Amino acid sequence: MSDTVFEPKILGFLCNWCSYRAADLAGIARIKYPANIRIIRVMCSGRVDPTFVLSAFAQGADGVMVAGCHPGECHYVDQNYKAMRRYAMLKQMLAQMGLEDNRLRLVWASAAEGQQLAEAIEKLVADVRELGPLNWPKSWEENGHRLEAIQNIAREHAEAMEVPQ
Amino acid sequence: MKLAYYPGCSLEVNSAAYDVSTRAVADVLGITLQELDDWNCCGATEYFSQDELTACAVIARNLALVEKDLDQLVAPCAACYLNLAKTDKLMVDHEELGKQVNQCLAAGGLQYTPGRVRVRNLLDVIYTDVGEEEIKKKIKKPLTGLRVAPYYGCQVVRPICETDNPEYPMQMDHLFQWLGAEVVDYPVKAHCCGGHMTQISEPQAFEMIRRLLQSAVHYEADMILCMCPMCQLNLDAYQGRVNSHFKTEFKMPIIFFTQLMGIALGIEPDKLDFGKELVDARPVLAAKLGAAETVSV
Amino acid sequence: MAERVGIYVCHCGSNIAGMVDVEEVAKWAGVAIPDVVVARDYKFMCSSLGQQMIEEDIKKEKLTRVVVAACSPHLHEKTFRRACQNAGLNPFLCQMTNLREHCSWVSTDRLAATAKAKALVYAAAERVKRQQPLEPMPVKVNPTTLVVGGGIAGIQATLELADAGYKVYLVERSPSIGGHMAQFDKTFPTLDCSACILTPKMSEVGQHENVTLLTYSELEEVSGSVGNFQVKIRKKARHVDYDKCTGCGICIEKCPRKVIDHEFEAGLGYRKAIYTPFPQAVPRIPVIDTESCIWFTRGKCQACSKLCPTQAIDYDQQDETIEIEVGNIIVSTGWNLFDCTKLPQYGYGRLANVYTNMEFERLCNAAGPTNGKILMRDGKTEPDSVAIIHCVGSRDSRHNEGCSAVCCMAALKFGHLVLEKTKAKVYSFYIDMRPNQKAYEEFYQRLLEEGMIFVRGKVAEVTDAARQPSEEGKLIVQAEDTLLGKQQRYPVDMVILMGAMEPQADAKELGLKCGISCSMAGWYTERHPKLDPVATMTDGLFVAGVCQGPKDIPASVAQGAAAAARVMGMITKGTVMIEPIVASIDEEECSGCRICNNLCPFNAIEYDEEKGVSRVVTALCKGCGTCVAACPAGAITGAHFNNQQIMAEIRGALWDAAPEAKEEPAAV
Amino acid sequence: MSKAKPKLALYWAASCGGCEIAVLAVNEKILDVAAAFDIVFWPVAVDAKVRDVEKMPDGSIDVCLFNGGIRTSEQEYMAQLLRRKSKALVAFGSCAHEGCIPGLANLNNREEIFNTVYKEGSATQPENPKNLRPLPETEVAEGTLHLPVFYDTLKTLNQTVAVDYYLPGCPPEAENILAAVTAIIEGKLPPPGSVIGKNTTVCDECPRKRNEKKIKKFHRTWEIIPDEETCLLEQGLLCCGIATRAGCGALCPAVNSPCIGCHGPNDGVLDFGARMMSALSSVIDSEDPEEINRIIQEGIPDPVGSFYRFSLAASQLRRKHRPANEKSATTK
Repeated sequence: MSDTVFEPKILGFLCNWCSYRAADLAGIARIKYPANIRIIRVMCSGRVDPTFVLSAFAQGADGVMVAGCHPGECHYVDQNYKAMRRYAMLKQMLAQMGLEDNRLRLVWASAAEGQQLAEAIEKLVADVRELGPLNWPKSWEENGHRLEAIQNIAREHAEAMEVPQ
Repeated sequence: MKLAYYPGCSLEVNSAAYDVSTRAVADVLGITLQELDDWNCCGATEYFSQDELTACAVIARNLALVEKDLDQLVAPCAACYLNLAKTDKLMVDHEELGKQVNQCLAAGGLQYTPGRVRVRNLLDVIYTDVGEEEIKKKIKKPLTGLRVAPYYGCQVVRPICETDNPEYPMQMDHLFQWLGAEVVDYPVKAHCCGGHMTQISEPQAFEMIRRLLQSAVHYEADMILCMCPMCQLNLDAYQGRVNSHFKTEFKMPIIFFTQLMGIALGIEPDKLDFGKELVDARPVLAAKLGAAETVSV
Repeated sequence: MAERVGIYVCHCGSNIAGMVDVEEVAKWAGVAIPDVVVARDYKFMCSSLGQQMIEEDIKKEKLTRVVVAACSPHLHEKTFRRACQNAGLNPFLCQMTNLREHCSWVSTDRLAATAKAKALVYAAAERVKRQQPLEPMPVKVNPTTLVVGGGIAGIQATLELADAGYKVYLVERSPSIGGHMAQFDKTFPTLDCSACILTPKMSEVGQHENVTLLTYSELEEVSGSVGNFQVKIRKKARHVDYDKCTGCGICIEKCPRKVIDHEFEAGLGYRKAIYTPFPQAVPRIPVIDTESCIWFTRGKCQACSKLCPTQAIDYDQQDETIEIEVGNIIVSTGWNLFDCTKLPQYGYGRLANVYTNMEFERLCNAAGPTNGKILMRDGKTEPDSVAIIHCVGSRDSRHNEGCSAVCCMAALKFGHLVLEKTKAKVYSFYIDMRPNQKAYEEFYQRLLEEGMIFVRGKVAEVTDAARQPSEEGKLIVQAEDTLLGKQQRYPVDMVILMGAMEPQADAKELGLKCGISCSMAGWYTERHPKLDPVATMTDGLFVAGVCQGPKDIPASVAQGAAAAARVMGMITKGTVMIEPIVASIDEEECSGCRICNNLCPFNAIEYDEEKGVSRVVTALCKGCGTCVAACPAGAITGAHFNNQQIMAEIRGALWDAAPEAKEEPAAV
Repeated sequence: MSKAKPKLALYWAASCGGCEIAVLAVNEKILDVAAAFDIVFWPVAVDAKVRDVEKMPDGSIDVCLFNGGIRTSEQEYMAQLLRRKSKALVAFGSCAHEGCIPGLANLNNREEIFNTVYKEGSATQPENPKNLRPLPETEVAEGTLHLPVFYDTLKTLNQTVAVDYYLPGCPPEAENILAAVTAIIEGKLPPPGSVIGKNTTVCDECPRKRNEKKIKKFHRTWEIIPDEETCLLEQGLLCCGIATRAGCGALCPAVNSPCIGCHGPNDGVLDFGARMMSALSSVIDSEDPEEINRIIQEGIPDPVGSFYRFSLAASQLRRKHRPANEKSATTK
């Protein structure tokens, strides 16, 4: 494990109009960035439900990016401001849950900003790589005594039942 | 209202009238001015042209001296105000500079968090914080019949100008309208007084001073009101030289706006340090405000 | 029943295959992803052969879902949706995933790119299984159109539509149509008389059988959506009966109350308390200015009422709100002049002979207050010298960052008029000359020849503070001539400030009513700055003229006509298809908490007080999904982007991420 | 011979016991329950031993009302046992359903919890001068004594065993219990996996006047006395009624107190807290990131406690993240 480089898995929620097109542009311009990000298209950053972000972390993502049009330039007038507000709330909550600040990022990228988006992805990947794996589901595991203890109870009860009444 | 107070060197000597009248007016308006303990030079214009870090460090020391319970500092002198405000802004805008300045301050056991103290100019404090309503309540002797030319100069309105129009400031105009004076709307009120040109090239400096005096005379002002020791010095002390240079006969009293404001607020003229100006303002005041009892010549 | 998914991985020549092992991805997908029945790779999926392959598979393998792993959906989503439709599969059951722009082209490591491609395909497959068939919705288009704003752009749009045989309502706020153009004297660069070319169009509007003209009226409320808008318009009380008045003008002549005309005459002339803004006004029905009228202010007079031959004066008239139904709306609300007193260093409002450009238009207008004579404020003296200052309030970060586009040419026009009508010297103080349309540069050259003096530099101040006897009594323009590199003082008699064009003060408010957004500068935002310049983000709403951004008369006319053409396209088609990617509220689940009510910039969510539930007006919904994400009860569904679909996509994209904590076998 | 009465079991795991009281709060109707069912196991009220349950054939209990989350090995054992023995296992009350208040301890691990409870300086320390801690195994002369192992993470019932029905509430309201039990008696149960109750939110039952929402400042309950007519949320109070399943009759808003969300979310909602956060942040009335942050920080200092008061253990993240290098506290 220690001899392989940690390759974080990052999920990106990109809005259809600006940031997804910025990612398209990055491709067309052959700008390179790490393959760690997997992009999910939504119509607007305002569609990004905090549930999605939490779900990504709960399913093993090491980092999440939410990207939208620049404030004031939203295709849907001002819905990216709602994304901004949700992000602020989510960050606050996730800090309390022990998530490092650098694992979740909100990025504004216009359809012309392929380069900027690529850089933001690169930065996020680098930052998450530095933090190491998140592996949230591992937080739920109990230590090995759990199974042993239940079996103990089962065994004790079985033994007790064998005592003639 | 309580603010830290930075008098600066001019207000201790040649512009003592500004200091005396500022304190007197502040007292009436209910502004508590708490003078900085052990303040030092603001660096005038020279420090900044020599070395930015040194200048900032010297000036920031004053900011660091502002008591922890105060968050505003008022400096009546225009140069002091600008230097203090500029240093704070530089430290806020340039994090690295802020760190370096604080390293310098640390040598003296001091520390300053950029942006902690809001540096204010005196006119703005009176105009904005005290405000029209309060000021009008405190008028004892309206300045009816007196024609005044507010003169702003440069450093209070440029480059940092939070509340007034930097090209054509109006706060002092409004203030003296509230106080009952006739304010002349003369076009050179934010033009240059010549500054240190008096030391470098007298003819040029005299021409600049002449333009200001000429315009005030043209608009039939009785006196020019200053908010900067440098402006007051140039217009007042060099008026005689200007007259002989241009063969003119200016006899325009140049006083600090706080002095005249003091009269309107009913402060004894003696307590406003009249008579230190070279072109005596008292005869005009006596004539216009009908007031032997107002101003003793 | 389990879905039958087909996966199609495109090589795109070597564009994808060069960095992603597409054969491997396809082979793996066929085995690893549940419900996949076909997984193929192909050189060019978008080729007709590629499409044919998909179509055949749909029929032969009875596919119920299709994933195409190729390029950006912005490029070929339509292609593959069509292919699916050809084979009888609802186009919304096809999902594209972007292996080219988002994977092969941006990656450098073949292994990593292939792994990423697998995750993207897995995500798309999980998503597509939950996609639902959707159908675009047809809506009938009402052939009547509303034009808001009766300047030249609105007039043009109105006439185009009316001449084509369609009914138009033209709403104008002031008592007459005509707009700013009616105030101008000449138009650049041809120097046609503005009134001569405008007034025929105005009267055409006034007389057109297809036009209902609603002047002195305001747009109050817009509801409904493309094809079927309901609009409330408030007709302000004119106090003159529209039907009885013949426009004879006796009332105006006899009205004893004279007031300064700040609107049409820009404060330079007078009008009566009962007035039409100008003699050629359309309609010629006057209005009473109740704030000035002696009867309304002091309860005396009634001269107009007594002398009106048709008893058309009605002091008791009230504002009236009417409701109309239209299919499309063209907004052409124009602009406002920058308040030049905001630049006190130029002395406007303080120095008598400093004029704004609109004042000067009136000053040199033959029908204006000086009968076209260029005179100073005293009304007698001709100026010996005139300074024209460009970019007053425009190209200025403190006021309007943008360029007002017309002032260079208007300044040249003024220069020409001054040179033509007086013996004065004319200076132009400019930052850059921008005569950038047909025959504009030639006009500039003409003015150079005519002797207009051009000084490149921004003016520092305009003052009356003379320094030399030669400056006494003059306005001195202080500016740096940047071509000479010198500060200069120019004593002149008259100064004209070329004030910036600004959005109407209530542009944002009107935009909100209709669902048009404003740029940072306050101009209405078009759907696309290059390719869709008169449409807006709200279907059925179009913009024309300066309200969309500063422009000159020809450009405004062109936009007016363009907007009309777009509307005619809609009318001719008869129905519009509405995208099915919209939100909907399950009324059973909605508890009427009203969280969503305020979230829609298109006003697509309405609240039913009676039932206590919120509802999405499908035709207004743009499908952004913000309300879907915000609904605390999970009662709003976003078609094609619903929670199940996106959650499945997340699950698929993370198929290889840390597995869930292993549950040990039960011990009991 | 008359038809045998259906067999009923009740059990209490990690919870406060309020749910047990709630069963009794059906008042005299309890007699109907007693008459209709054969109560085979109910440690609080009926004398039956675990051993008796163990002896029952699998699936012989018709309905088991299980309240409380799973915090110890013993509770897990009981959950597994009752699952095996019962035809219908009902997660009864918020603790079994969503983890409830005990689930908020998922912001800490066992070590931190024990420190709070047993360490020097803690409230209970005077009773525990030697700083003793419960150990799973203690050797005494007679042999080894066992205590249940205390887990790091509290789990909900369905994170431990399969659950057939959920009866929400902290505790479930008497009339809802009765309705559920009646449904069981009459065999009119909803499809397995359902939450028994309505599928609207508390707003549906709340008579307050609601308007479009814009929030400039969140208040904590002690900061203001809210107007009794208008929506509490519009007054800046963190009312969870917008996201909380109806069924209680809007009890809390009726006494001028904001809903705290004990019934959990509606059907199809995966994460109660995420829904609350999304809804509330959407209506914050600001477009300035700094102001937004200030509004949130000043008004909602404890977002997890505010939005996941009842549902942290059932949320997608379930607990505070434990870094890989954190000592998984062994109890040896």
